[in-house]
Formats: sequence, structure tokens, C-alpha cells
Amino acid sequence: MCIAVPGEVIELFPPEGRVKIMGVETTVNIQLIDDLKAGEHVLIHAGCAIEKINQNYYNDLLDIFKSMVDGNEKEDG
Amino acid sequence: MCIAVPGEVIELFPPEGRVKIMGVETTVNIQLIDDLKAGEHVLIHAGCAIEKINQNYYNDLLDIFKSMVDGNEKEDG
Amino acid sequence: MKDKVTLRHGDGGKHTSILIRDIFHKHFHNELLVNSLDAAVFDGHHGRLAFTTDSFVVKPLVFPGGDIGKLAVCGTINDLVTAGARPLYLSCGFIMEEGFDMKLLEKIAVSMGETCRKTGVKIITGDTKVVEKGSVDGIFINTSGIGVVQTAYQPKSIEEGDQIMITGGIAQHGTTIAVKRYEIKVEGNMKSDCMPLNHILERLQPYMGSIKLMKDPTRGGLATALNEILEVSGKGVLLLEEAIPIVGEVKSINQMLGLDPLYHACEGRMIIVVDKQKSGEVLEEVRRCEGCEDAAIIGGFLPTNLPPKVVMDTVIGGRRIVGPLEGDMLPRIC
Amino acid sequence: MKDKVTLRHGDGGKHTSILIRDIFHKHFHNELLVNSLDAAVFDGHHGRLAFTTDSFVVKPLVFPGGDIGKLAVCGTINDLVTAGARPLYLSCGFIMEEGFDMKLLEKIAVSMGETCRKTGVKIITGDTKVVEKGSVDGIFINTSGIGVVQTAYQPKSIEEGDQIMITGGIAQHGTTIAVKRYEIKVEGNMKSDCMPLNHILERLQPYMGSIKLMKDPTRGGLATALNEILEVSGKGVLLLEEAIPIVGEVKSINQMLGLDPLYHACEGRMIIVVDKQKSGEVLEEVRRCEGCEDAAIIGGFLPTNLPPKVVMDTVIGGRRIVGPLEGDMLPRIC
Amino acid sequence: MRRKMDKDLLTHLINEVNSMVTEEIKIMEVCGTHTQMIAKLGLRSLLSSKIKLLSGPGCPVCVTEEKYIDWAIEILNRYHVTVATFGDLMRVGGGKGSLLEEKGKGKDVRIIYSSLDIIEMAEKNRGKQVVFLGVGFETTAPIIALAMKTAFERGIDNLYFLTSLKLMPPILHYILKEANNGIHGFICPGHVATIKGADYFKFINREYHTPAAVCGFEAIDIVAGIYYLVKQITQGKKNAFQNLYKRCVKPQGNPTANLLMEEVFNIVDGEWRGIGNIANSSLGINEKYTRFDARNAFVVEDQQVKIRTSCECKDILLGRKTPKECKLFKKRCNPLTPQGPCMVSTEGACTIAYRFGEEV
Amino acid sequence: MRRKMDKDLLTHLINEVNSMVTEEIKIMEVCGTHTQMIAKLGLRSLLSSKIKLLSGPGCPVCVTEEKYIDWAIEILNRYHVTVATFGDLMRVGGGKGSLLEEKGKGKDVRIIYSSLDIIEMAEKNRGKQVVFLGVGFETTAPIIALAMKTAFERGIDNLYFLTSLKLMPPILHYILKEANNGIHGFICPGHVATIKGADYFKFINREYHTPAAVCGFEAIDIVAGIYYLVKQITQGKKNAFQNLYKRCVKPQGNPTANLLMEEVFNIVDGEWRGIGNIANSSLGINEKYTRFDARNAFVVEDQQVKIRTSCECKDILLGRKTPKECKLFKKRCNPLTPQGPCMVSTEGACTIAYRFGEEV
Ligand code: SF4
Ligand code: SF4
Ligand SMILES: [Mg+2]
Ligand SMILES: [Mg+2]
Ligand SMILES: [Mg+2]
Ligand SMILES: [Mg+2]
Ligand SMILES: [Mg+2]
Ligand SMILES: [Mg+2]
Ligand SMILES: [Mg+2]
Ligand SMILES: [Mg+2]
Ligand SMILES: [Mg+2]
Ligand SMILES: [Mg+2]
Repeated sequence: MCIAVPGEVIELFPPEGRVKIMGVETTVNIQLIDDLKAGEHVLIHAGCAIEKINQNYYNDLLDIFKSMVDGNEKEDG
Repeated sequence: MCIAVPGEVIELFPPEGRVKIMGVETTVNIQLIDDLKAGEHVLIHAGCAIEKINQNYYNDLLDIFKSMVDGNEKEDG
Repeated sequence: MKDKVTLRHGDGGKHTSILIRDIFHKHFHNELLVNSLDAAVFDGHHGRLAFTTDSFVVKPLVFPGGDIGKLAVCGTINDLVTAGARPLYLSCGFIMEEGFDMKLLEKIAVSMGETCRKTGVKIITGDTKVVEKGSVDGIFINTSGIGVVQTAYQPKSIEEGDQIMITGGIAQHGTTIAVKRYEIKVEGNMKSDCMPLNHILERLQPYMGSIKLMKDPTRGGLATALNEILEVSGKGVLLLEEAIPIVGEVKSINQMLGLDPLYHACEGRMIIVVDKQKSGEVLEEVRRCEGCEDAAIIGGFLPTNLPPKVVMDTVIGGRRIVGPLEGDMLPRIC
Repeated sequence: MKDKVTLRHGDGGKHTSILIRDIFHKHFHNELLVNSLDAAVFDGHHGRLAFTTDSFVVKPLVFPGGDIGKLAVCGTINDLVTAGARPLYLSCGFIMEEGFDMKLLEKIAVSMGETCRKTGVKIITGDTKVVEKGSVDGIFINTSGIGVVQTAYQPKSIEEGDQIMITGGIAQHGTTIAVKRYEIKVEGNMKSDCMPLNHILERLQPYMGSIKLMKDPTRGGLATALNEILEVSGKGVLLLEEAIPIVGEVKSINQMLGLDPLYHACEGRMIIVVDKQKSGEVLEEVRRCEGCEDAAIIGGFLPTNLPPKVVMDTVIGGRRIVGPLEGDMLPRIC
Repeated sequence: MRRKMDKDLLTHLINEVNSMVTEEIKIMEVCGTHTQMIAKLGLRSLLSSKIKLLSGPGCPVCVTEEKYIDWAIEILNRYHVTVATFGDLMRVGGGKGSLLEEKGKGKDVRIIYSSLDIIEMAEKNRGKQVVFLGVGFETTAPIIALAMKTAFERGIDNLYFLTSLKLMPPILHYILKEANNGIHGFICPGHVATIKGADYFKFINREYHTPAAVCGFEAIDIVAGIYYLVKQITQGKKNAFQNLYKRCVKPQGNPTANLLMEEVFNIVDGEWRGIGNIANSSLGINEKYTRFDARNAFVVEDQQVKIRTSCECKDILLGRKTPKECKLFKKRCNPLTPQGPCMVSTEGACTIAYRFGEEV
Repeated sequence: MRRKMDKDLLTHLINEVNSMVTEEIKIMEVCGTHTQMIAKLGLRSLLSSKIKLLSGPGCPVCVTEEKYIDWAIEILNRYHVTVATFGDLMRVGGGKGSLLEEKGKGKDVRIIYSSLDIIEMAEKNRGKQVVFLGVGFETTAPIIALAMKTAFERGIDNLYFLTSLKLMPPILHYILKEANNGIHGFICPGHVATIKGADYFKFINREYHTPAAVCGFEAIDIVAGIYYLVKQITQGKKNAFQNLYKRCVKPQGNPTANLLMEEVFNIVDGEWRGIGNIANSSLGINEKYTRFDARNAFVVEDQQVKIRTSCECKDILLGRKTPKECKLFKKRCNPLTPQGPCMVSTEGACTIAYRFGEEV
């Protein structure tokens, strides 16, 4: 229901910032994110960064699977 | 400076009247003409009849010429 | 079919296919069209081919004597005819405003189809675009046409004494449109002369050797067309005002509006330049064509020693220049 | 020349002549055009001819990778090419809004002229209409085209196993236009793929016997074009998502806008259906053409016993239907 | 049949004229419609080269001051209005361009044929202000007066008139007062006379001892006028005057029309393009109708327009020169790039000379 | 390289899933973007036919009430406004037609991509009122809140918001409360969770004892979610919950975004198309920002819209049926002639089922 794309922050000029999304650059609002730094990745929805993306992109997911396959997964949170 | 065309009055419905101008019919204002009757001819300028036309169309003109050629023309009016 | 054309009808997807099938293929039906993909393919011809294009932007879309569809087919047919070509195939490109009335579109398509059937011409390839409301005023139609140049015809060098013929009364189309456009409230037997001219070509087959040039006096009217011929021929033209066929209503309305019929578009008339010797026969032949009963010889070409201008001997025997259209024709009261 | 196009430039009189001479004849110059009157006349051909038309209404008029003029010439050239025809002659009909920028018109004419010279195609007949302010949004161009069908080519019946090739990355044109139209503020190496394809045809000459069908996926994009091919062939199509060439930027922007690249217009790409045996050679040949380095075989035809649909094997190995465009492509955030 | 008779008569009269004239005779036709008819008929080509037909200041569009067009354009630019005009005015340039150009920029400019149509237009578009550009001479003025009176009576409150209505006698006095005007006779405008009466022009012969004739607009009317004038001139009858358009023109004109004009208008000074200010040569709007006056209703800046200097329109309008005597004629000045008002209007003397030629 | 690894992993996971499942398992993905991704990937064709993926009420366009569209159309018809909207809403019909049709009639409807663009639009068009149609779920709401706050701070007075912002938990409660909902597991919307936090969805397992996972939108995210859920379901772990989208989703979500929403909005009842009124399922505009509320600023009649009855959207949105189970699907109901909201939006479950097929 909410298309969002990941982008890398190139430059900050609050309340906006420049992000790179798979080869294209665009300007997004960054007011919803605290302490954003260039080089970090953000999730962008409707022209607005809505959250930072953890740099260890798939690791959490893969870890979970590893643990599941190992049979010792646990409920989250 | 003032294009005007002659037309024959077909029908009257004051303040307008229907006129026939060389095969086409149109409606014109007739408020500038007193005592207009169907069958009479009028001079039409900018959608308005501005004067009746004397039925003896060319006669006055031809008369004048006849008199001129005869050498006995006189100043008008 | 919906009652209005929508943007979807022009998106190249399903709606477009439906529109093409239900309106265009229905009324323009022929094998080449129905089987065409990106282009239509037809058998080539030995001889010379003629190719022409025109876009039609007339307002109003429907007028006494025709509509934009009939005009679009006739216009291109007539341009081919003036090149001495038998019209064979047309392309047809529609550009419509979203919200355009589907019934009116069909009416237009019907009159295109009718004109095609009447003339044996086929629309074999087409294109449909629908643009946003406000991006176009209603509908514009482009037709392009291909014809086979009749072997006996090629434009010839014009010589002194060659006669100029017009195939019917002038200025009917332009006057009809002006009346509608400026909402002049006149009534009378006024209608556009819009008409396909290919039957004339067929009839003139035996005289092709004597016909020097043909031209349809559309935009800019007779005066502009003759000036264009002048540019090609380099020879002066002498017109006879009294000989120019024009119906009373057309004369009358132009007088009222302060417009000059010589500059009004004809859409079913052709200027034929013909060798003087054959001009009588050709005139007789032309007059036998439907709609050409008023055809007349209206002038001829002057010797090269005279200045290359279009001049006219007026009704009172005076002579004056008839230049090309310069500036628009606007109704005047002064 | 004045700096704006005025109604007078379309009245068929002197202004029209000046415009034609100073812009169109100047940039499209060739003997046939300059000598044409109502129609252009050219030598016919023995073989089969292809005829096509398209109107171009693209907004914006100038976009990264081209402009409406280049598009108008390429579009018609490409439709001829897909019919296996060597494009020879174009007609060109302009409809302009009064007040249209004369410099922009010249820029458009320049790119039409350049594309013509590059491809050896000639614009031999034209038409210019100027309509009142508000009657058209800027400029629309219609081009119609005639080409000679290459003797070795004719569409063939498509059989199971026939391969589907695309001559380059998809969706570049449509995506570029969407970015401009919706004023999406992105920067990147995005440009339209707008390009004439006649050089491909020349190179493929030796393989014409193995080429079953050609089609340019313009409006409606690859998906719609394949569905049209499906309708003609009656045979199911299997696409391989991973094989479809698409540049990262195009992918990225479409993800952002919630649009599907399979439905975006290409204006310099061609789908080629080719016999499996020769598909490798043909691919190599195509890839040697300028601008076709990314050409790829993206799928093939399925046996007749399978339902006649376009299906796609997805990147994860799933299979799904790829239908034609239904409804417009609008940027989404949900 | 009528035509045949006419043509014989015409030929006869023209031959008579040519045989009468021995020295150069200058005849001015004041009305642009006469000018146009003369050109359309190719009359000059039939007349002896000793007869010079001069075109006077009788094209209302030619003499409409630049400022007037600028006012109209300013109103269009500053207010949300429809401007309605006769087609004649569309092409005429002021200092700021023409109405045709404004229409080209998307402004709401509409061409109408009858001044009474504006009543309908105003009534149908109550939400918008309609400004009617009323230009013309005495022929058109009563029709504009009628429109204004009708609007008044119907209580229409969204209609305004920007008028530039000119009167004939003052400009003729101006021409005739000039010592060396060299004009031997006048063809008076038949349609002005239809309204104002033939007597309206008698000052020409009475005060200035120059023959004059009121003429209609058909070939026979004009040729008869020339015949009459040449005859009087060659016979030295300087006080001759004749109404040759009696089928329409009464000695006192149309009384209803004149009363109407008096009710709506008063006589004021007027600015003539290329000529300047002439006292009592124009019609202003009376107090009773002042609320219809666009110049009161809309505030526009009054800017000075530089008048082109190389154009000889003034001399042409005043009968001192013919278009061909202007150095710019058919060169830099043509209908595509008009350098003066006489080349702008289709009724301008220079346009007519350009379009119809004179000798071939 | 990444892709190769992914594909191997995917294939492995899918095989595992298919080997685990013995009885029919129904998994609902709530988010339309998940629905779309599943269809685009052709995932169903790879999964055992025993796994039913159901599409929940997570297409904001599908659940936007007819009345809302009618309000927008009424405002367009009665006032001189620009309506700005995400492209999503253009095709959706109310009782009076769609915005696309209104645009087709010449109304000023503009598509924007970012809700923040409307600030610029309002500032650039001070003379016109701009009405922004703000629809969406918790992901979009803070961005609309941010736009409203910015407009407030900048004192923009020509911008209004017509909002239809919906909340996830109430509709999920509605579905889960139904005794025979038959849904075995939930794929929770990753982007709603990004804002609201993973914990926002824990009521699913805690209150309803149904396994749930917060998932991202790539193939691996979705397949992982299905793998996780099927594993829990087959192992009878009814209280299982997992955040599989940790790279974006924190337990408590984005605090800045949540504070902003609290400042601008309050929780009110909401109308869901095809479903009806659900308590506390929608966001209303707070008093401080009430002057931006288009429903206050513009007076429109509130008309009742007849809801079509033969469409089975309600059952589809609530997970009771799949599109193919509707009698109208692919027959009378298709994207050219949609019979229900699920076929109108490109994100509607029926549209997606129609476009992408499921098995071939
Ligand atoms: S020709 Fe042109 S410049 Fe000369 S007087 Fe006439 S309008 Fe003026
Ligand atoms: S297929 Fe159409 S009618 Fe059936 S549920 Fe879906 S939207 Fe409603
Ligand atoms: Mg094509
Ligand atoms: Mg043509
Ligand atoms: Mg033509
Ligand atoms: Mg096409
Ligand atoms: Mg329009
Ligand atoms: Mg022609
Ligand atoms: Mg085509
Ligand atoms: Mg094409
Ligand atoms: Mg043309
Ligand atoms: Mg426009």
C-alpha cells in the first residue's frame, strides 16, 4: 500500500537532502529522520525519507533464516 | 468607409425585420427607419437598416445624366 | 462504446483497439487496413506515384455541404488529382480531445467511409491519438494519400494563350465557413463545394496531352492559387472577372462582410490550365461531370514580355492586379 | 522571420510561403519537396510498398534524447522498417498554435532534417496549419511514410520455438517522458531511446528469410506489442524477465513512481521474431548496430496446445500473465 | 440585361470623361469604400492619366489614433474583459501591438458583425465585462448610439463602449483650407450622406468653391460622379454640387438617426492618426450615457506613442500624395510589414494601391 | 552475484515451504504493495496449491469511500480550485464519476508525486485555492502531517486537505474477530511498521493467536515471510511473531513521525468502501489545523451513494474470497468496466489477479 524505495544520502541541506536511488538522484524531505548523515541509507516514500536503513542490509534476514533452519528461532522483540 | 448593402424587407417584427439580400436572408434592426413596410428596400450597415431605398433605383441617376448630356443640368437642392 | 472519447482510447491499449475496431475498421473497412500492423503493404506500380498530405482543422466540424471527415478525404484526393494521379490509398491520423463526442466521431467516420466508397479510394493505415482536455479543440484529422500518376499526364510548360478553367463556382466553402465562424445570422442556399474531383480526371483522360497544369484553389482561394501558378510558370495571368462563376448568395454574403470571394477557399474546385485549342472540348467534358456544371474558362496566360502578374479585366473593362492573400480575411463593416 | 508563429503563417498566403521556404524547405531540402505543388511525384517501384502514418503529440516537446521532430521522423521510419520496408519518403503535417515559438519550430525542423539526412529518407510533401491560441497545445506533427518492402521479407507464420528479440533496453522513452510530464525532480543518465531503425533492416538483409515478424513497441510498450503479436499469431508467448534489457535508472524511476516498464513506450526499439536456428546469428548482427548493443533474446513462442497468452517467467522463476495495457499509467505512491 | 446597359453607359461616360479632360484633374474620394471600389474596378486603368484619383481620410481604421488601440490592449491586459470589435480593427497597430496579436496571446477578443450583437453578448455573459470598440464615421455612429440606448433601457451593466467616432466636415475643412491643396473636386461619401443628408457636404462648393458630388458605391455611381465632376471642373463651374445617390440620400438625411446621435453623443475634439488633433471632429459620450464609457470605467495609463516619421500617410490622407509617391511603398512598406496606417487596414489607400495595382 | 545467491536461497525456501505444507494454509498479506509484488513475481505459481495467499484491505484506494471521491468532485465543480492528488486516486469512481473524468471535462486536477510538492504548488498559485487529496495509511499520514505543519508555519492560506487516512489495527481486529476467518497467518505491512513499529502488530499473535511477520517488499522478504509463517503454522506455533524487516523497522517505529501525527491528527471513526464504518479506524484533523480541513472550508452536499451489490469486494478485502471466486471476475468485471473497487485501483486485489494471472 505504500511504495517506498531505498536511497543513499549524498548531501544534506535540511529540511531536504539529496539521495541516490539506483543510479538516479533526487531531493527528498528529511525532517522525519534525526541525525542523518551523508552516506547513510534511507527509505523514501512520497518524496520523504521515512526511516534510516540499517547498513547490514540482508544480514538480519539471513541471520533469522539461519536460526530458523537451525531450529532455534525465537519470537521477536 | 462604411460598407452597406441593399436588401428587400420580407417581414417586420420590430425592433427587427427580415431582409433578403441577393438570395440570402438575414435579420436586421429597423429602429432607425420610420414607417417601414414589407416589400420596401433598405440600405443595411452593420446589421442595421439605415435608410429606405427609393424603388426607382437608377432612374434618378440616369435622369441626371440625361439632363447633363442635354446640357441643362442644374445644381442640386 | 462509451459516449465520449477518453484518454484511454488513445493509450495504444485495449480501448484503442476497441475504438479502431468499432468505428474506424467498421466504416473504412478494407482488407489492407484490417490486415495492417504498423504499416499497410500494397503492390507497387511501374509508373510514377503521387504523395500528398494535409491536416484538417476546420471549425465548425460540421457545416452545410459536409464535415471535417468528408473534407479530409476530398482534400487529399483532390491534391492527388491535381498531380494527375488516380487516388488509391489514404492514411488517416486522428487527434482528438478527451471528451470528444463519440457519436460525432462516428458521423465523421461515416462520411469519410462514404466518400471513400464513392471514389474507390481506400484508407489503409491510420493512427489515433487522444490528448488531454484543452490540448486540442475537438478534433484534427490528417490524411496523406498515394495515387498513380496517369501515364498520359505530366505538368507541361505553360505558354502564352493557354487557357485557365475553373471547374465550378468559387468561394462556396470559405464563405460557408466564414458565416459559421463569425456567427453571421444569414440563411440561404449556401453550402460548401467540398467534393472529390477524381471523376474529372477520369473524364479528362483523353485530353491529358493538352492539360498543362491542375491545381485546387483551397486555402487562399483562386487568387492565391493563380499567383502560385504564376510563380511556377513565370507567365502573367489575365483573368476575366465576368467569366468567374460565383453564385449570387456567395457574392451577396461577401459583400455584406466586406470579404473578397477571390480569396476564399474552394474544396471541390480545380483550376485547369489547358491548351487553347482543346479548351472548348475540355470545358464541355468538365461540365458533364456532376457538380461541375458551372465550369468556365476564366482567363489565360499572357505573353512573356508582359510583367509576370495576375491581372484581371474587371466587369467594367478595367484592369487590376490580383495578388496572393496577404493577411487574414476578417469580416469588415468599413 | 518573426519570433512567433502567427495565424497568418497558416493562411496559405504569403506568410505561409515564407515559413515553408525559410524553415521547412531550408531544413528538409530535396528536389522532390521543393518542386512539389499539391502533391509530390516520384518514380514508382515494381515490388510491394509500405504506407504508414502517425501523429505525434508528445509533451514535453523537447526531452533528453530527442524532441518531437526527431520522434516524428523516427516513428514513421520505424513503422516502415517493421513492415520490412526501406523507408523512402515522408510527408509531414504541422499543426501549430498561434504564438508558437519560431526558434523552437526551427529546432524541431533541424532535428527532422538531421534525422532524414542520417537515414537517407526524404520529406517530399508537407502541410502547415496554424490554429488559434488555445486550439492546440503547442505543436502536433503528423508524418506519413512510404517505403519499399525488401523483396526477401514478408511476415511469416509464427511457430513454436520462434525466438523473440528486442533490439535494446526497454522503457527509456516512456520513462523519460513520465519524469518530465509529472515533473519528478530526478537526475540521472535518463534519455529517450528515440532512434531510427532502418540501419538494422539493412544489416538483417541476409536473414530476411528467417525473420517472421517485426514490431516496434511504442505506445503501450513491450507488453502491449507482444499481446498484439499474440493476436496475430494465435500462439502463446513466454518471456524471460531476467533476459529483458533495462537500464538501472529506468528500473529505479519506475520503482519510485510505481510504474511498470513493460508498458512504457520505446521509440527506438524493435521486437524481432526470428527462427530459432538463426536467432543467435541475428542477435549478433543486431548487436553490431549502433544503439543496439543491449539487444537480447527475451523469450519465445509456446506450443499451440498452451493457452494463447503472453506469460513471463519472473526473476524468481515464477510465471505470470503479461496482459496488454488497460488504463493509463499514472504515477502512484501506493 | 441591366449589366449590359450599365456597361455601355459606363463606357460611354468614361470616353466622355477622357475626351473632356485636357489638363491634370485631381479628384478626391473621401470614403475608403469608394477607394476600394475604384481599385477593384480597375477604374484608373480606363481613365486618362490626366485624372488623378486621390484617397482621402475616409478609412476609419487608418485615422484611428495609436492611443486608442493601446487603450483597448491595456484594458484587455488589466481587466478580465471580453473585447468585441468589428474585424476592421483587428490588424491595426498601436504602440503596444494589435488586437490580433493580443488574441494570439489568448486574450478574449471577439469579432462581431453587427454592433447590436454586443447587446446579446453582454446579456449572455453577465459575469464578464464586455468592451465594445466602436469606431467609424457618421454612418456607424447612430448604430452605436442605438446599441448604447438599448443597453441603457435594458439596464445592462456589464457593457462598455470604447469609441473613436469621427466626423467628416472638420477634416474636409482642414484639407480644403490648405491653400495649395490642388484638389479640383470631391466625391462625397454616400453612406455618411445617407445619415447626415446631402446638404451636409454643401460647404465644399459654397465655402471652398470646389465642385462636389454625393455618390453611391456601384460602378455607375462612381463613374457618374467622376463624369459629373470632370464636366463641372472643365467648364469652370466651381460651385457645382450634385446628389447622385438620391435613391438613398435625402437632403437632410435620416432624422431618426440624427436625433439618436444627438441624444447619445456630443461633439468633441478628435485625434487623427498621422494628422493630429482637429477641433470638433469627434463624438464623445453624453453625460446620460457616461457610465457606458470604457474610458471612465477602466483606468488605463495614457502613454505617448512615437509616430513613425518616414511614412507619408499624412500627405496621402490629405490628398497631397499618392501611395506610389512614398519612397517606402512596395519596398519596406507592404501588408506584411506595414510602415504606416494606410498600409495596415485593408481599406487603407496604400494597401489598396498595393493589392489592386493601378496600371499594369 | 547477490541475485544468484538470492535466487538459490529463494528456491531453497520455496521448496522447504512446499514440503512443509500438508493442509490448506491461508496467509493474508495486508498491504497492496505486497499483493502486487506477489503477483509480479508469479509467486503463486511456485507455491504449493495448498497455500492460499489472500489480499487484505491494504490498498488505500480500494477502501476509500465513494463519498470521498464525490466530495472532491463537488469541490471541483462548485469552487475555482486546483485539486492535487496522487495518481492512485485518479481512476477511482465515486457516485459521481472519477477525477480522471473530471480532468477530462477540463477541471484543474493535477497529479503530484510528493505530498510536499503541494506546499510549492500553493505558494506559486496564491490566487487559487489548492485542495490536496490525502489518502493512505500510517505510512503516508506523517508526510501529510508534515505538509500541513509546514503550511501552518509558513502561513499558507490557500491550501486545504481533503483527507482519508486509515489505520491498520482496527480493520485487522475486524477481520480477526470474525470467528471463521480461516486465516492462518499474516504478512504485516513493512512500511506501516516502519512508522509505527513492529510492536504495532503484535496484537495479532497476542490477542488472536495467529502467527504474523513484518515483511519488506523484495522477493526474499516475502518468501522469507511465507517460509516463516508456514513453518510456525505447521508447527502449531500460534503466538509466533517476527520482524523480518529489521533493516527498516524498529520495535517502536519512527518517533518523530509519530509525534508529528499526534500533533496534527486525532483518531476518529472511518468509513471503509465495501465494508462500512469501523470505529477509531481513521485520522481526523486536529483543532489546531482545522482551517486546513477542506471539509470545513468548502460546503458540499453529503449524498448517499448506492453501493453495488453483486461485487464481492467486501469478502475479498476481508479475506473470505479470492477474486476468482467472484462470479463477475474477468467477465462483466475487468479493468475497462470495473464493477467494484478491487478492480478499479491498479493495486486492487482483483486488478492484480486480472493483470498478472495466477496460474497459467
Ligand atoms: S506606403 Fe507605407 S510608409 Fe508609405 S505612406 Fe503608405 S503606409 Fe506610409
Ligand atoms: S471481480 Fe469485480 S465485481 Fe468481483 S469482487 Fe472483484 S471488483 Fe468486485
Ligand atoms: Mg508501430
Ligand atoms: Mg496536400
Ligand atoms: Mg490540399
Ligand atoms: Mg500509430
Ligand atoms: Mg477546447
Ligand atoms: Mg492543393
Ligand atoms: Mg503508424
Ligand atoms: Mg508508430
Ligand atoms: Mg496543404
Ligand atoms: Mg494551450
